[in-house]
Amino acid sequence: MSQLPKSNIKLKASDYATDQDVRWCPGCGDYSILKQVQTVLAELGQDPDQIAIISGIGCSSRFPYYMETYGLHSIHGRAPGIVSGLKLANPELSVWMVTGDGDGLSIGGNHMLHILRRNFDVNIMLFNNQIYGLTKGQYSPTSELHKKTKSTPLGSLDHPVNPLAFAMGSDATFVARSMDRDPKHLQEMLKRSAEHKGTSFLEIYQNCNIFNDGAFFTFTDKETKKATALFLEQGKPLIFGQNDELGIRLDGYKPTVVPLNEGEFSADDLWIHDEFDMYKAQFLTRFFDDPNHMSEYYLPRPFGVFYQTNRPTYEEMVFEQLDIARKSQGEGNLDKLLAGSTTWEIQ
Amino acid sequence: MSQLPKSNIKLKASDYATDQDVRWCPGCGDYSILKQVQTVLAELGQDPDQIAIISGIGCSSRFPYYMETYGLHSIHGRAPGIVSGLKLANPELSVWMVTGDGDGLSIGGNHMLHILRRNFDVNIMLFNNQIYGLTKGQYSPTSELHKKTKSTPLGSLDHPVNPLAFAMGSDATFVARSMDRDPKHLQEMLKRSAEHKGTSFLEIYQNCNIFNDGAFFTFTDKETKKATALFLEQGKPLIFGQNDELGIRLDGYKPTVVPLNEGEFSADDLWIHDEFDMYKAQFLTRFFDDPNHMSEYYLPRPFGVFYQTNRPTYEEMVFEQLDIARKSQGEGNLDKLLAGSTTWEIQ
Amino acid sequence: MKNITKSVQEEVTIKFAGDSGDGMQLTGDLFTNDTALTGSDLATFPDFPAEIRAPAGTLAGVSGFQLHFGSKKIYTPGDTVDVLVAMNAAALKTNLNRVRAGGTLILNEDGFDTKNLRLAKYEAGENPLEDPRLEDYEVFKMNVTKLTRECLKDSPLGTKEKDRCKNMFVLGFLLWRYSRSMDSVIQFIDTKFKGKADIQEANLLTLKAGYHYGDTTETFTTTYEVKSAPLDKGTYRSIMGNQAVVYGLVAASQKSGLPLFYGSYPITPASDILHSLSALKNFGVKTFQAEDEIAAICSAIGASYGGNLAVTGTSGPGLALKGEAMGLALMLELPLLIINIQRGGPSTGLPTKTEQADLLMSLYGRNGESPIPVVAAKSPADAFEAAFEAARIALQHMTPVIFLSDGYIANGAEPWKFPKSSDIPEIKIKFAEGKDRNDGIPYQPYLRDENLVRPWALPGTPGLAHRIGGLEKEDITGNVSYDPANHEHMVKTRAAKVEKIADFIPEQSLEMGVEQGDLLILGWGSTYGVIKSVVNELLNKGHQVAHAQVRYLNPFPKNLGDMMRSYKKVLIPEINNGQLAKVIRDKYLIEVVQYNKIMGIPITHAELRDFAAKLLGEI
Amino acid sequence: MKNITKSVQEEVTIKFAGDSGDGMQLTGDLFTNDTALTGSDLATFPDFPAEIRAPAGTLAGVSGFQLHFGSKKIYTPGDTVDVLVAMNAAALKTNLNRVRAGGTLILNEDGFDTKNLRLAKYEAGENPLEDPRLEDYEVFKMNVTKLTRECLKDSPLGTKEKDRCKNMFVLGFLLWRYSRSMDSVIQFIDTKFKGKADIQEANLLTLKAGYHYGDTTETFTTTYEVKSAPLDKGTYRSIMGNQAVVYGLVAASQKSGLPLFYGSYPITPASDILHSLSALKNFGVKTFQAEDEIAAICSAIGASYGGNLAVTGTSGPGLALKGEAMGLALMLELPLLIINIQRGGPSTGLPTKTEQADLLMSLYGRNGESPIPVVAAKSPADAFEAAFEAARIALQHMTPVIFLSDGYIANGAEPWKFPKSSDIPEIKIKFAEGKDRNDGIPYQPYLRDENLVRPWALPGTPGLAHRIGGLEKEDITGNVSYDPANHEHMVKTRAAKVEKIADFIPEQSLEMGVEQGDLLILGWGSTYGVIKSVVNELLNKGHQVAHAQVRYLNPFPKNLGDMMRSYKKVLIPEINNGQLAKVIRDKYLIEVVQYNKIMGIPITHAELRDFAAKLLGEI
Ligand SMILES: Cc1ncc(C[n+]2csc(CCOP(=O)(O)OP(=O)(O)O)c2C)c(N)n1
Ligand SMILES: Cc1ncc(C[n+]2csc(CCOP(=O)(O)OP(=O)(O)O)c2C)c(N)n1
Ligand code: SF4
Ligand code: SF4
Ligand SMILES: [Mg+2]
Ligand SMILES: [Mg+2]
Repeated sequence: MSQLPKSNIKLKASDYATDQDVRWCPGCGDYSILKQVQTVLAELGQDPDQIAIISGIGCSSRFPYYMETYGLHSIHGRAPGIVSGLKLANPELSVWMVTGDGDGLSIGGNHMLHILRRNFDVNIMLFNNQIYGLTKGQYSPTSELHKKTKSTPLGSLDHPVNPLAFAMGSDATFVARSMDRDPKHLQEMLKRSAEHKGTSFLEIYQNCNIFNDGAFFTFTDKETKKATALFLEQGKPLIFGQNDELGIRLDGYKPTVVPLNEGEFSADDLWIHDEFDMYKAQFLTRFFDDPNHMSEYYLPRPFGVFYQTNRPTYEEMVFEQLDIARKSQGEGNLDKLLAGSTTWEIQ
Repeated sequence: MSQLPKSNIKLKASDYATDQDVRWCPGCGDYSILKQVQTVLAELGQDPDQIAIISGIGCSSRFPYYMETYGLHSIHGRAPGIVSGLKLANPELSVWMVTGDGDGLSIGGNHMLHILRRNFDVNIMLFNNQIYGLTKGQYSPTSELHKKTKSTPLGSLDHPVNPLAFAMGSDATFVARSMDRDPKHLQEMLKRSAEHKGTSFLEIYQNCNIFNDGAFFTFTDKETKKATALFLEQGKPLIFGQNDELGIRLDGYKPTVVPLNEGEFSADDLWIHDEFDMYKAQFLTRFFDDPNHMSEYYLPRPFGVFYQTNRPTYEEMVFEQLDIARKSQGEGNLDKLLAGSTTWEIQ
Repeated sequence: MKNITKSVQEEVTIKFAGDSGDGMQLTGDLFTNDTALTGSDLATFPDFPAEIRAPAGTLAGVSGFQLHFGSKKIYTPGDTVDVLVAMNAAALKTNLNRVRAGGTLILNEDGFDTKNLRLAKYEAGENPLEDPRLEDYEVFKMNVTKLTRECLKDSPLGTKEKDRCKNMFVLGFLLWRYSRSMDSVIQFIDTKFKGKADIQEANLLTLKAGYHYGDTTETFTTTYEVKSAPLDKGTYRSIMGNQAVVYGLVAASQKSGLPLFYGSYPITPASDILHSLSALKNFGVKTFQAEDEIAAICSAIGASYGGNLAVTGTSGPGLALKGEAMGLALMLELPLLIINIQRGGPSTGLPTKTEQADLLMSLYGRNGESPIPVVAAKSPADAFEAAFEAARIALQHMTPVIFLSDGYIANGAEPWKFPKSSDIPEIKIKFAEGKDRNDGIPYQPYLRDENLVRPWALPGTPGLAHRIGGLEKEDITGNVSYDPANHEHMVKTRAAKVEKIADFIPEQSLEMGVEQGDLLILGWGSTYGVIKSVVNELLNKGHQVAHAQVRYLNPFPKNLGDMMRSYKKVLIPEINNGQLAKVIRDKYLIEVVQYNKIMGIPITHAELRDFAAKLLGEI
Repeated sequence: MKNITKSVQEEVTIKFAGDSGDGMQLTGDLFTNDTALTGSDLATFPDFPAEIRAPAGTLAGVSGFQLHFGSKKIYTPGDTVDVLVAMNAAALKTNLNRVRAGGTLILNEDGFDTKNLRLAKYEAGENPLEDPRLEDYEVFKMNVTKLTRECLKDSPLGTKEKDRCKNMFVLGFLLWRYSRSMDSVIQFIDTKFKGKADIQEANLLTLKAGYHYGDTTETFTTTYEVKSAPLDKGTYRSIMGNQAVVYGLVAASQKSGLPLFYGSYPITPASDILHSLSALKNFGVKTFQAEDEIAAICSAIGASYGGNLAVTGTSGPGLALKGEAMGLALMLELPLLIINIQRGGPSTGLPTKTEQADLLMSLYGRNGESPIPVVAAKSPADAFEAAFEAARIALQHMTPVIFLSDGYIANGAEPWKFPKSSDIPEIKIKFAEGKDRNDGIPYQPYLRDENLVRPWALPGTPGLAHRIGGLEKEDITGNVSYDPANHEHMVKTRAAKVEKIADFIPEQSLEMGVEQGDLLILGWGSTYGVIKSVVNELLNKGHQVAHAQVRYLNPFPKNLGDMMRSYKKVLIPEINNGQLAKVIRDKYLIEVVQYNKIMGIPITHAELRDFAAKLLGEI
């Protein structure tokens, strides 16, 4: 969301923390996300009393309890509905929604589709750990195919959801990805989400060190990160690799990885990132190769803002209609309403 | 679905019709769809006793009552769940699912996402009339923005769902569009759906002459059809226009309409349709300009098979795992199971 | 000039029946409004065909509108029909059995051609117009279609449009027959078709043609008059149940000073509430058509959290989906009004038919110990006050409340002596007040007042930042708590809080009858009219009976038990299999007598009277 | 060689408490299995921390396992603890209040360092080990961590891994203390860690170290023995409730010859059923983890339509979501088993705690008149037969059936004299047989047999093509019907069909006690153990009491009413606010006495005995 209710006194990240002891497993990626959110809110100077954090159910959805703001820990998958109503009751609030890959894409998938297309002004953080954490380790809609979990001893059979492709297919107005283990990038993405007026969909790769440890290490670990993660920057060419020796070209309309150190290609030949280009964004969401089965020139996993566009927010339009109605029909009069068109007297 | 249970005796379209009088409004587009389905099933010679038609709730979902096959008229939005279980109980059946824009994309949107990604072998027909017919005319998720309906006297505010973009975002394995008023094309698409092994998602533009009359006439009416509708054919260039005078090019990675009668461009310069190319399919789903606000070179609305790919069906994989388990562990033995690992005697 | 005798009647039941396309609902509405203007009391009951429009002329396509009016108090739309207007063969076939012997049939002969007869599933050659059984009735045949076209021969309209005026011909005729003027209808036509001169003209012409047809045609020698009824003094209007709910909600919004939020997903027969509210944006009403019922109720919970008067509305299948979220609202202790316009169940059941289907689900349809107040409307007009009351309870007691109506109330109409807005009581609300967030005193969202009600602290209020959710909360602080004793305390407190509402609702009163005696007929919801008319008759016959209609179904009024014990027998008639009876037996251990009709249609006066009479005989 | 006296005890309750990471559940399980092998009777009760793992050492992180065993019949996990094993300060703090005065505390001193004390929220300086209150107990302190590391000093394992063996030390010590051999545990270790030589070795070493620690350390001068209990002859195993459900379903599948389909969405405490079933693919079991509870039940409906034994499983919040689909199954009259492992409500409530939360929702939580049979398990072992019965009723009566268990049964364990598969009765099923589709006779899917059961006609059967759905159906043909009389007939028929099931279930029997007398304690579900132990005691004291536990909650056994009327008073203890009591009052108009505990934990023997005794005093 854009209009940021400022707090008058300068606040520290710690001012956004509650006295409740945090109940996540030691080492859980959620801790880092919590910290970055608190840091960013402090930087943005958002008034804690003007913030509402709405979540569903899941480890991730415990988030509100740890934020010294208004918070509602609702029911499984239904946070978007609550957010929609809250925004229509009070559009001024800075509303953040916390959900998980199960909460937001399994039971809550439909509400996610509809809040994205309606474009309420809310910042959605989807903690993707590719597992059901709170219920102790069943596979989730984002789990990779053939994943062995408590509920799939011989491996899962469900083709995984590609959250960002789904978000694009739902005509989201802001689509981005970040990770728990890169505080700087995560903070940056949180700020970008906050600045976007409309529904921001931010997928955050989050490590569940108990039930799905290391799911994203290929992308988040210093060792491999540079070779597997592609950081998107507006107006910059798509370059990655241990020593930035690889780039992405659109050859025809097929994205291909090209070496930059063999003379054949240079940065100028590469695809320039444009977060306002829906077609390119659709391509980028398809950079989704399974890191466990890398071919030599496999496509890196992008991080950053894939796409953003401006559409009026749903609540804006609703209040606009209320004004129009008042202007054209005049403020409603209860007596007139009750009387209706035809009345008669009994003497 | 591919394996088509053949009926031994040759059947006519009428053999697939029940004795129930059809309760759709006179002139409803559903009649044509019903007729084409019966015709195609007869042509394919599918044994009516091997067919199950599952629907949700809506005018469209009354479909099973008019088909002399097995049929289940379930509850609103939930047909995909029923289909999934039925397919796992009896994968041999030819299962057809009928749903509407409200049934399948409003209340049923989440189930739609998940059945598409799981890829059960079923043929989904989504009757899109951009309205809630059965409940007498509220706007639906596919209604155009600002639509005035019973529930939106000042116009709807919801950015409409793009059903095929949603299907692509859900990683569907077969994505196509047809219309009620083009029997030949509709029959063709129904056959293609039937032939595809996996979940076929076929959107059918259907006229609700009572609550949303003419919603698609720009695309379906002889007058305007050629100028506004683009019929996709595998391996053929994208050409349309009253006299086929227009074509589509991918200029860089932006689809643009070019004239073919001004010497500058010829058919050879055009985008060749390839239904196996996911990137191109994603482009095509974005040919979604509002026909009410056509610019000169506005993108036509594509009809035909946008995309198809082969993935093992969910039920195949499930039964495969059962076999693997039986082979590796041997057929389950109830006495062994009940006894477990540790037992003791009480004398 | 033929001479015409005028006969005065005490009451009449007219049924307008025709094809969905024949505009019988409009005809009924207009005749009803005109009847209301004469000061007669009245009750109406439309019966639509099943949702999907069947092809014209078929039995499934018949649409009916029944009006019962009289110069005495009218409680029901009438068991049997005195005058049947049938626009085609199907309409006659489906309704003839409802007409009393000796009743009047007004038939549109043009609706009985071979095509119509075939569609109405008459055997080839069989023609009801020649049916000897018609001799038991006074039959008037007229060629409405032909006559309409004739009188419009000079109109520029096409035949299809001309034929649409048919119903005006019938209406005109009936206005004449019941000694009315055409004024109210003319006024309607003028406003309705303003700007469409041709159509306006055509309707007027046809109306007058019908009126004069009666006047001039020799066959009609009698007109009738029904005088005004002894209604209380005051200004009246005609009202339908769903409309009354809408007004009740808007009134609650204005009287509480809270913006009204309505989150809903369309479903028969509740959709009209969404439609009407969406047209009241100048009252600041926000309507949100959600993607499903779960999103709808959750949006209402969010709006309530944000400080609106939050309402969600649906019918049975939708209510079944809202159970989990109702539990959340109950745990959050936020005000929320859940409107359920009941229809025939189970499952999709009979969507267009009425049934008191969901009392038990309303009371028990959630996981865990989850008491929720339930309020029911008893008639179209009563739905206004009942909805207002339900909203008041939700707001003042910080709880979800379920409001029950049904298809019969929703679509039925009756005269309503509507209140002046200045006479409607305020609903006092106070939100928790802000404080300095650095005063070191943590805010306590679950600290209750003497009525066990917790404060309503809106996000955005300085210094009150706090967290709530669906996990069990610690008393006072609202923190998550797994403490055993706290859980029991909270379960009992939530129950006690709902029980306490009994202190803030009126005691149960009698609609009519003796304070103690042989038989109390106890009802809830839409059985009101029929019970009242039956008890009225029984009282006149000198029986020791009484009638009470329960509006507050949870908690019950404190005196309900004692009231029931003042009678030898308690009879509970319900349009279900005995749901209130269950609850009464459980709560009061009273052996009540049930009368149940589960046919998707109201109980008739005769049915209930005969049953009650028999019961009285046994005492 | 020190001399050791052995004392024989009749019963002991041991509680193992430690950090989630300390492996107390495993220790408990292993000691339980070894206890079972001695032939003692036993009951266990694990209490986990709330779902999310709290940081090590905190109060929220404490995980406990309680075992009650004896040489007599054991009905409950024990009210008070005789021996508490506490691995750290938090474990001691949260459990001390449960230990009887004079009880034994076995404390791991290494779990009481300053960090642990701080995490356990002890005041700075305060040390429970020095707490004078400990003088009321027999206290043994041992440095389990240190001792473990010592005995593993030569092991190649890292400290973290070594410390994981801690629990083996404690286990070894207890085996010694209760005069057991180490065989069963050694066998477990060997199989469990097969291939992981180092870990296997380490666990063995630590186990033995613990065992010999008792043997050699001077402080321990007594060992104890609990002899075998008078259980019926036969072969036994230890079983947990959720496991028993799984076996019951598989048995029903094998005995009906139908493949088992389980559609579910994970939820505590039901998830384990999904987990176990997903591992039984070689039994042809198909598990489907759906996207939500609605899809889960719908997939089961689809599987049932296709001819499988279809089951869906969940807990309260999930059941609330399934209401609409249950109504569909009821309308379709297809067999469907709905498993509900109850937990603390309302809303998300207390996910890991037990409660008899959902009886009313199970009976009434659907729109319209929608009767569904309900069957409840009374103990972990009983869950096998109860689940089998529920499946049988669903299949043979073509109806959805709700099976109720709860967190206490689900995770509790007891010895089970398991049946031979050959002794389990067949479940006879016959599908409708195919016919020539051109014989001109339309198939009649709603033509019922003498038990009002309709045929099960599978898609794919030649000649039986037909349509079913959620709209009201015409009797016999199954066509959509809006006919009033038909609707009432179908509503009553669906009700009668469920009532008829009473002819196919056993009459209600007494668990123990007098055929008629002063007090009947009537229970359902997990109150079984405590009621039995209380009635047992009261009988021994010569009271005229009896115990009945209702398995079939809808319909009730035919003799239940008469049974209740044979006693002066009927007491219904429930872990809820009185849900069965409501139903009994409604159905039998009997003024029952309630005893309700709503704390997420079982009723204790003392609590119920005292209440019952008082009640008997008043008679
Ligand atoms: C209606 C309902 N169904 C199921 C559950 C059980 N449940 C709680 S959280 C959860 C999924 C958690 O996964 P995710 O959303 O990925 O969150 P995470 O714990 O991984 O952060 C489930 C199935 C519930 N609480 N409510
Ligand atoms: C749970 C539930 N909610 C709402 C309804 C009411 N309802 C029936 S059909 C329908 C939408 C129909 O629209 P669509 O799916 O587009 O089908 P169409 O009638 O246009 O073919 C609705 C809201 C219902 N039957 N059940
Ligand atoms: S289970 Fe996984 S996601 Fe949940 S708190 Fe623990 S580490 Fe984090
Ligand atoms: S309402 Fe519309 S969609 Fe429904 S049957 Fe009539 S024309 Fe067809
Ligand atoms: Mg997750
Ligand atoms: Mg539609």
